[in-house]
Amino acid sequence: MSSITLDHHADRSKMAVSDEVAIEIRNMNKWYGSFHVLRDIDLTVYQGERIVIAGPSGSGKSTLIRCINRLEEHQEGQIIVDGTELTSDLKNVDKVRSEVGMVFQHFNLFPHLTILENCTLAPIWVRKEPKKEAEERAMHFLEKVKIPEQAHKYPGMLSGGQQQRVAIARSLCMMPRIMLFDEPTSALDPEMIKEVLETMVELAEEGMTMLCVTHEMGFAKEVANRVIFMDAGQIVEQNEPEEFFNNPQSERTKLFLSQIL
Amino acid sequence: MSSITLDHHADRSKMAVSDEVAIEIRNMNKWYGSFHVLRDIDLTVYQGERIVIAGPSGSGKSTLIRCINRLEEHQEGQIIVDGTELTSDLKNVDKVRSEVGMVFQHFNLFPHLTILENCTLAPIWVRKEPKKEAEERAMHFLEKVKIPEQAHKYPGMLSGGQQQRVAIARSLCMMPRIMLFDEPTSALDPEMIKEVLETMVELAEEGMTMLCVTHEMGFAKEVANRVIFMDAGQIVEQNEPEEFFNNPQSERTKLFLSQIL
Amino acid sequence: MTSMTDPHQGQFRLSMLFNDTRYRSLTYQAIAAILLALAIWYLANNLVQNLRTAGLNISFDFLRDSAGYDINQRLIEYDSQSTHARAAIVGILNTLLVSFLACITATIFGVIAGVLRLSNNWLVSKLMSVYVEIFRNIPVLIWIIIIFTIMTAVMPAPRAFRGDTPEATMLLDMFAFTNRGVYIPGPYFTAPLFASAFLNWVLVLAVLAGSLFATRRMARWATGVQEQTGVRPTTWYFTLAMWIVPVGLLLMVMGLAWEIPALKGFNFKGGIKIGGALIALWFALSIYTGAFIAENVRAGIQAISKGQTEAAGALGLRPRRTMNLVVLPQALRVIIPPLISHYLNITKNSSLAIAVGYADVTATLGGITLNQTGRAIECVLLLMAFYLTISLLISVGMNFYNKSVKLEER
Amino acid sequence: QDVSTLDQVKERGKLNCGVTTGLVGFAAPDANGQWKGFDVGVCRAVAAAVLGDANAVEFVPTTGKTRFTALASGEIDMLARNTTWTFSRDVDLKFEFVGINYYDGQGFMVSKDLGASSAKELDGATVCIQTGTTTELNLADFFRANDMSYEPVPIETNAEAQQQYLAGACDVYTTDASGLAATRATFEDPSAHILLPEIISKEPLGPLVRHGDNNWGDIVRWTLNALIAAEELGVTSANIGELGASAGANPEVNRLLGTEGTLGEMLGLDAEWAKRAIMAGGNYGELFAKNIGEETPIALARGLNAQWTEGGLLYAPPFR
Amino acid sequence: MTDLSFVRSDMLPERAPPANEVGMVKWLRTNLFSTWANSLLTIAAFYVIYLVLANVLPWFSGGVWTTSSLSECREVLQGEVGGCFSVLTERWNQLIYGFKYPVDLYWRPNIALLLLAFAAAPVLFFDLPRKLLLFTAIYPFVAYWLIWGGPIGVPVTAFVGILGAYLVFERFNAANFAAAGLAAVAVAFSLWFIGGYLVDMLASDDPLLTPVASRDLGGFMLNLMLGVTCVSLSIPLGIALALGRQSNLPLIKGVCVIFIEFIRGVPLITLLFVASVMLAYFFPPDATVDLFLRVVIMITLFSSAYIAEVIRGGLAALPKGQYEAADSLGLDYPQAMRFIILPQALKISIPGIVNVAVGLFKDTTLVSVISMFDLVGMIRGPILASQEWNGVYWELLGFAALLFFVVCYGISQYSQWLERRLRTDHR
Ligand SMILES: Nc1ncnc2c1ncn2[C@@H]1O[C@H](COP(=O)(O)OP(=O)(O)OP(=O)(O)O)[C@@H](O)[C@H]1O
Ligand SMILES: Nc1ncnc2c1ncn2[C@@H]1O[C@H](COP(=O)(O)OP(=O)(O)OP(=O)(O)O)[C@@H](O)[C@H]1O
Ligand SMILES: [Mg+2]
Ligand SMILES: [Mg+2]
Repeated sequence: MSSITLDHHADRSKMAVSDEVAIEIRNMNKWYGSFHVLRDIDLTVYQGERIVIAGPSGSGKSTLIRCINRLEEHQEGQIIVDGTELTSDLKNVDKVRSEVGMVFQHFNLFPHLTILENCTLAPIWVRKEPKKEAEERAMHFLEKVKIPEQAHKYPGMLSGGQQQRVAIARSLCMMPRIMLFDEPTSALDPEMIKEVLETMVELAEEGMTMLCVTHEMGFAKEVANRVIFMDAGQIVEQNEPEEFFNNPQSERTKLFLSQIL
Repeated sequence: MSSITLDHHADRSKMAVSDEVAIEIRNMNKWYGSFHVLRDIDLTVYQGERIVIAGPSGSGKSTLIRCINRLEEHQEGQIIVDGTELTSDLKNVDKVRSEVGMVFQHFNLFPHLTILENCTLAPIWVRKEPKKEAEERAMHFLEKVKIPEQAHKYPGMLSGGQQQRVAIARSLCMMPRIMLFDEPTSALDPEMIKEVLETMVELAEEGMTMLCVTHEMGFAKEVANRVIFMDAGQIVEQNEPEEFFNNPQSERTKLFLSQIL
Repeated sequence: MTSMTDPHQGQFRLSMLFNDTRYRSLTYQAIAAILLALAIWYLANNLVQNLRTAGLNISFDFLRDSAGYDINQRLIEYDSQSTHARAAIVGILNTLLVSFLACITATIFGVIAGVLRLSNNWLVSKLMSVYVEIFRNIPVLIWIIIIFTIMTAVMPAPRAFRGDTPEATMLLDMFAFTNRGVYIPGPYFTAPLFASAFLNWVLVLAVLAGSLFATRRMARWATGVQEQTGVRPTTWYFTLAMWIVPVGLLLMVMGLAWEIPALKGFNFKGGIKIGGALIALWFALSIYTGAFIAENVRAGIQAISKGQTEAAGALGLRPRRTMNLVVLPQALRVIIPPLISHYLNITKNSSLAIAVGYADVTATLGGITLNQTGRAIECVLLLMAFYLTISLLISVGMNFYNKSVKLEER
Repeated sequence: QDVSTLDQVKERGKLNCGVTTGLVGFAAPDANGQWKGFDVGVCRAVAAAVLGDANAVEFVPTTGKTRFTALASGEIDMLARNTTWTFSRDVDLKFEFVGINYYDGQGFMVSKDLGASSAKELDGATVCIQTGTTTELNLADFFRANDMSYEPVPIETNAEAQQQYLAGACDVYTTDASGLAATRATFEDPSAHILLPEIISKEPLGPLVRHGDNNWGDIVRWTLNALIAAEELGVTSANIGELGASAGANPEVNRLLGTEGTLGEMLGLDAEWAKRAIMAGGNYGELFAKNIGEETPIALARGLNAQWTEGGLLYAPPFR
Repeated sequence: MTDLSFVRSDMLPERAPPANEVGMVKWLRTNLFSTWANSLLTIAAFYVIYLVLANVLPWFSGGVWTTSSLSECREVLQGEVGGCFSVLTERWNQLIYGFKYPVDLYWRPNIALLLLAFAAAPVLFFDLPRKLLLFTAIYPFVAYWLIWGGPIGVPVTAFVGILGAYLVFERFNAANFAAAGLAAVAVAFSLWFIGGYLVDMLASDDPLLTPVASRDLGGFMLNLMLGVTCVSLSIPLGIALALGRQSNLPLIKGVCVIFIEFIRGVPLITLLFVASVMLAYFFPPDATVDLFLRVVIMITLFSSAYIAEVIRGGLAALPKGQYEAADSLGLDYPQAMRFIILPQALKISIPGIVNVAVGLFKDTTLVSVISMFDLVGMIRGPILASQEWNGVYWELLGFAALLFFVVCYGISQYSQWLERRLRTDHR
């Protein structure tokens, strides 16, 4: 696995972690049919934390973060996001989703809308913002991800890295308090990976709560304040990055790290 | 252009080149409509030679090797393969094709036949071999390309690298004296490129006459005993690999090498 | 599985009907069910009311009554005293007959045109495109009418064959082409082995089936030899003999003779008559659907990438072998599913028989029976049930085929 | 029936009258799209009686297949199409035939050069039938009874049947004799075709309505009877103005024309209903002469359709 | 072994190919006479073309255009070969408009047809400014008024009802989709109800445009109207059915599947029978629905099932990520469908829909079987049976074929163009 060095070094001291709980997962279990994909997950994420989730393929990383904004339903246990419990009550689901932004591996931009429209669609229709306001904020975030000049192009005309940055901006426009990233860079070429990671580092510096599934260990070392290692649907080990990388406890983690680094 | 290092190093001393002529091309010209795609090609290939053909895109490399087994017709000059001249006489074409194997960029396996059937189809129907014998030989070559266990699967179930190795085995089953490769690795992922190139190196060690269009300069350096550089439909330069890479003569070659290495 | 997810389990609120995923789907379905039931109730109620005011009822008893009308084209025994049900069956058989014939010829037309459209002969391929475009873009009803009208208007009437200097003559003194249909010699036996003509024909078919079996065996033997020695023995003359000799002998023993149609009274008598309506419908459906099938065949063959042919060529396979061993097996997977839906279309389009007076099921059950009995609802329901059954059967068969040829992918 | 047909018609201001899709002389649109014909005359008479306007008719062309549904479902108020009065139609299909406006019978037309002079000579012939009437059944019965065989060619419309017949695709064309005459009249050379003398069935044709609304049935029935009676009584569209102005010598004429008695009121109409019906297109005889009589190309003789006083079957019940 | 090294000092210039490799000769050789079998085919093809032309050309050039009956035509021709095209000129109006549409009102359908081009353009060519869709939206009402005439209040009321429903829906959609939908329906019906009153009250005895009954429609105009109306009505229905078929609510899915499979399993003509002989029983006793409307209902149901299948294909072609992205942004189902899924799915489906439309347009000729006088019905019925033109087959049927060919071929060329364009479109 290649490890990219970022030009823009994260200043970890800037990133404060509060005591407030952002996400609380208790004893959560999930099955696909009869396949037990997540087992007894217990996880507390504090406001401002930046968590990297790693683990072999199929270990349930994606499923875990997809449960957090209810793209998947869990069957047992509780997930409480910002004080709202995720149940089958749609009101709660809507509330949680407006607090949580998500960035996908394949960007999933809407190809028939311009970049700007991509970014303003949800604010206008979900948050009921006036169009003008929504557009202004969208431009603000597009500047933040450094592509304001592309605002009127269509996604198909952008490179992968640019598209992923748009996807990040699109999520930010909903002003989420928590951002979920599911392998945001794994579909990108190396140079583009860098662009996107840098954007994420900036976000981290602003204190955004982040959960990120990634194989970019460089990013994990530099930005995360906790690394969670999953295997076979369970959290096997979690620790601060230094400890995690230099001194892994479990056998599985060791094996995994030996392969990936 | 990435350059792959092969684990299995070719032992060039093993590969003998005889004085016997395998392919002789004299003053060959070819047009597509009124576009002059091959110009005055003169080329003599000896038994056991391993020739790499390089050159910018559109320079006529593919066309040249496709002329050799008459997938394309030339309009002027002569092509003599193993003593048989390629004319519009179908007998001769058949003869030449049974002497010459070809491996394509996109493998072109037959998706409706198993790997084994892919390999035995031509021996049974063209060489009229008993099925059993054909199958035995097919298994032999499949072992050689290290996928005997896939024999009863369908091509769609194999990875790209495996498919290309099947394609090589399929050609070998016709016991050709000459093998043509048209960018055999350019549709593959890096790890798979390695697999395929190693198979080709083994072939080279056994003294197979090979013409290979490729951009893998590592392969050229290690295996070829001649590199031919084409541009605008003509052979611009040919030389031994050392000389070719270290000391290119023509301006165009220099330019090309500077871009590619 | 015990659910710990939902602490509010006990407190059911009305808003949960719309906001809770568990109840919402039930709510929506309940609403849909109510709306559906209302709609059905409304229609049914109207129907009942209308029938009551008209003093009618729904009953299929009329099927047992005698039909009272004659049908000129019939595959089973039928006369005007037979029941309406039997008339419907005669119609169904006629539908199946014309559909079956049209499927075969449409396939032939389609395959020829599709292959020729890919021919490297510029003129021929253009000509085939013209055929395809012309037939695809004009309604099939117009084709049926054109062909039928032209046939009746241009072909001679039987009376044209009469007289000392007739305006029309029979072809080879055996075939008569009239505007009422084509009359061809009909075979019969002078020394039949069974009294019933039907059994004799069954015997002939049995012998043919035997030949089929024998040739199959021989093909398998040839394959075996090829697998052993690599060389396939030449068998075509054996095959030919196996097809011709036994059946020829049988026919000779039974004294096969031909009844030549001859003009007697108003019409030709003797031999076999293929009615004009049948021919027109058959031909129109074939040539119309053939244009669609041609497109399929072309697309199917083109879907096989050039790389496949080249690879086969590079292996030394001759073009004909390449076609048989590489291109066709793959192309068929692409061609057959749409082909089957074209067959279904033929069956459905054969209902236009009514425009040319061919007695298919739409014309008997949905036409004369409906007129005579006034049982519109019952007749139309039966008619739809028939077509639905056919199309369900065909789509079941198609799913079966699709499953069996699905390419294994990674 | 909740609302009576009469009220519906009045409210709508138009009479929906089912006719054929086109049979010259009986009901067919002319070059200007105006419906003309004998059956059409009945529709107009009813419209005139009920609505006071002979043109307040919406003609709904129906085929053999659609006519009964159209009537049963209320799409049309009455059907004035060459529809044979049969037991099952009356009883089983629940319609009410209100009278007979044309006594017909199924006949055969052949081309002269066929040389046939009797239907009994038609053994083995190919017969074009216009489907959707009782024709097929009569034909089957006739050939069966005479132990002859034939090839039926069933065809939906008169137009196409005629075309097939002319092209020689069938030897014989059979339908009601009136229809045959009407069809023959449109031929380029009518004299090359003859109608065979046999009439193989009774085909009493008449207007019909749905069961259940007897008042409406009465209106249509007595409008038809008024037309017939008018001819018998010598009331024509020419002299009706004069006769209807005031009560005259003949009390039945007076009752008919509303100058005496309250017949109109009993029907739920006004006194002059019959007068208007007769004025719409003339009495029965006038309608006949104008549309299908001997002066017209169709050239039908009165025959059975003459008044009973002249040896025919037309016999209107008394108006009293 | 010789020395292998070789360096080209001067580059070769491009040369012209040998003479037999270019130009006419080469073209003929490769395209017409490459093998002897090919040469045979070529000759056969030429013969076929010759036969067709030899028969058609004199017939066409010798055609007569001005007589008023077939017998006159024959007199003019005097045994020469030639078509009797005068039937087309003499019966032109009937062929195009049917035999009952008032002659002095022909300008109305003509204008409607012309406007149709403008209304359809923004739908068919999505490069055109979206504003033009406004005209498309009012077109149906204008066209209705032009063709049927009658009080202008009727189409205006219909339009106002729908406009009101739309506005209400837009207003409340953001709050609650279902409620907005219900409110919209309620508004539409109340507006129609009030409008109906007003129209009845205000209707003058002679409205601006003379009313024409729908059974007076006929000829090719009828085919066009049925085609356009049914296709445009069946698209929304088709979308609903396609969404229903994708739904995870078993009841709704089941109903949609049964409906679609049922409709696709029976021939259109039996559905037309339903319209002509059966449907009347399903309407309330005192409501008579005219045949045109019943036929429109049945054909619409018919084509909506086919369109649903096309749209289902479009929906299936969308990556799952699009649904997930919409979900994760908090868009609810109607919003996701309206803004994300349908715009993309429909765009992919347009070529398929156009193909269904062509098929449907061809199928409108089937109405002649239930005695409506469309183009084919006119030819089979009144014209061929008339005394003057009994026997003019080729000309009439050829004309019908030509009309349909021109329209259908045009549309299918459009759909192919569109397919090519969508394929190269940025995605
Ligand atoms: N919709 C589904 N139905 C059934 N099984 C599923 C489904 N989605 C995922 N799975 C299974 O659940 C397991 C966990 O999947 P998940 O995508 O969460 O893994 P992951 O850790 O994200 O892996 P990767 O690194 O490959 O993305 C896998 O074994 C996968 O096959
Ligand atoms: N069938 C054809 N008809 C016309 N021109 C062709 C055809 N095939 C190839 N050409 C042209 O001939 C030239 C040589 O093509 P060729 O495929 O041999 O190039 P190449 O050296 O193999 O390039 P690449 O590295 O891209 O494969 C190119 O300019 C190409 O556009
Ligand atoms: Mg994952
Ligand atoms: Mg190439």
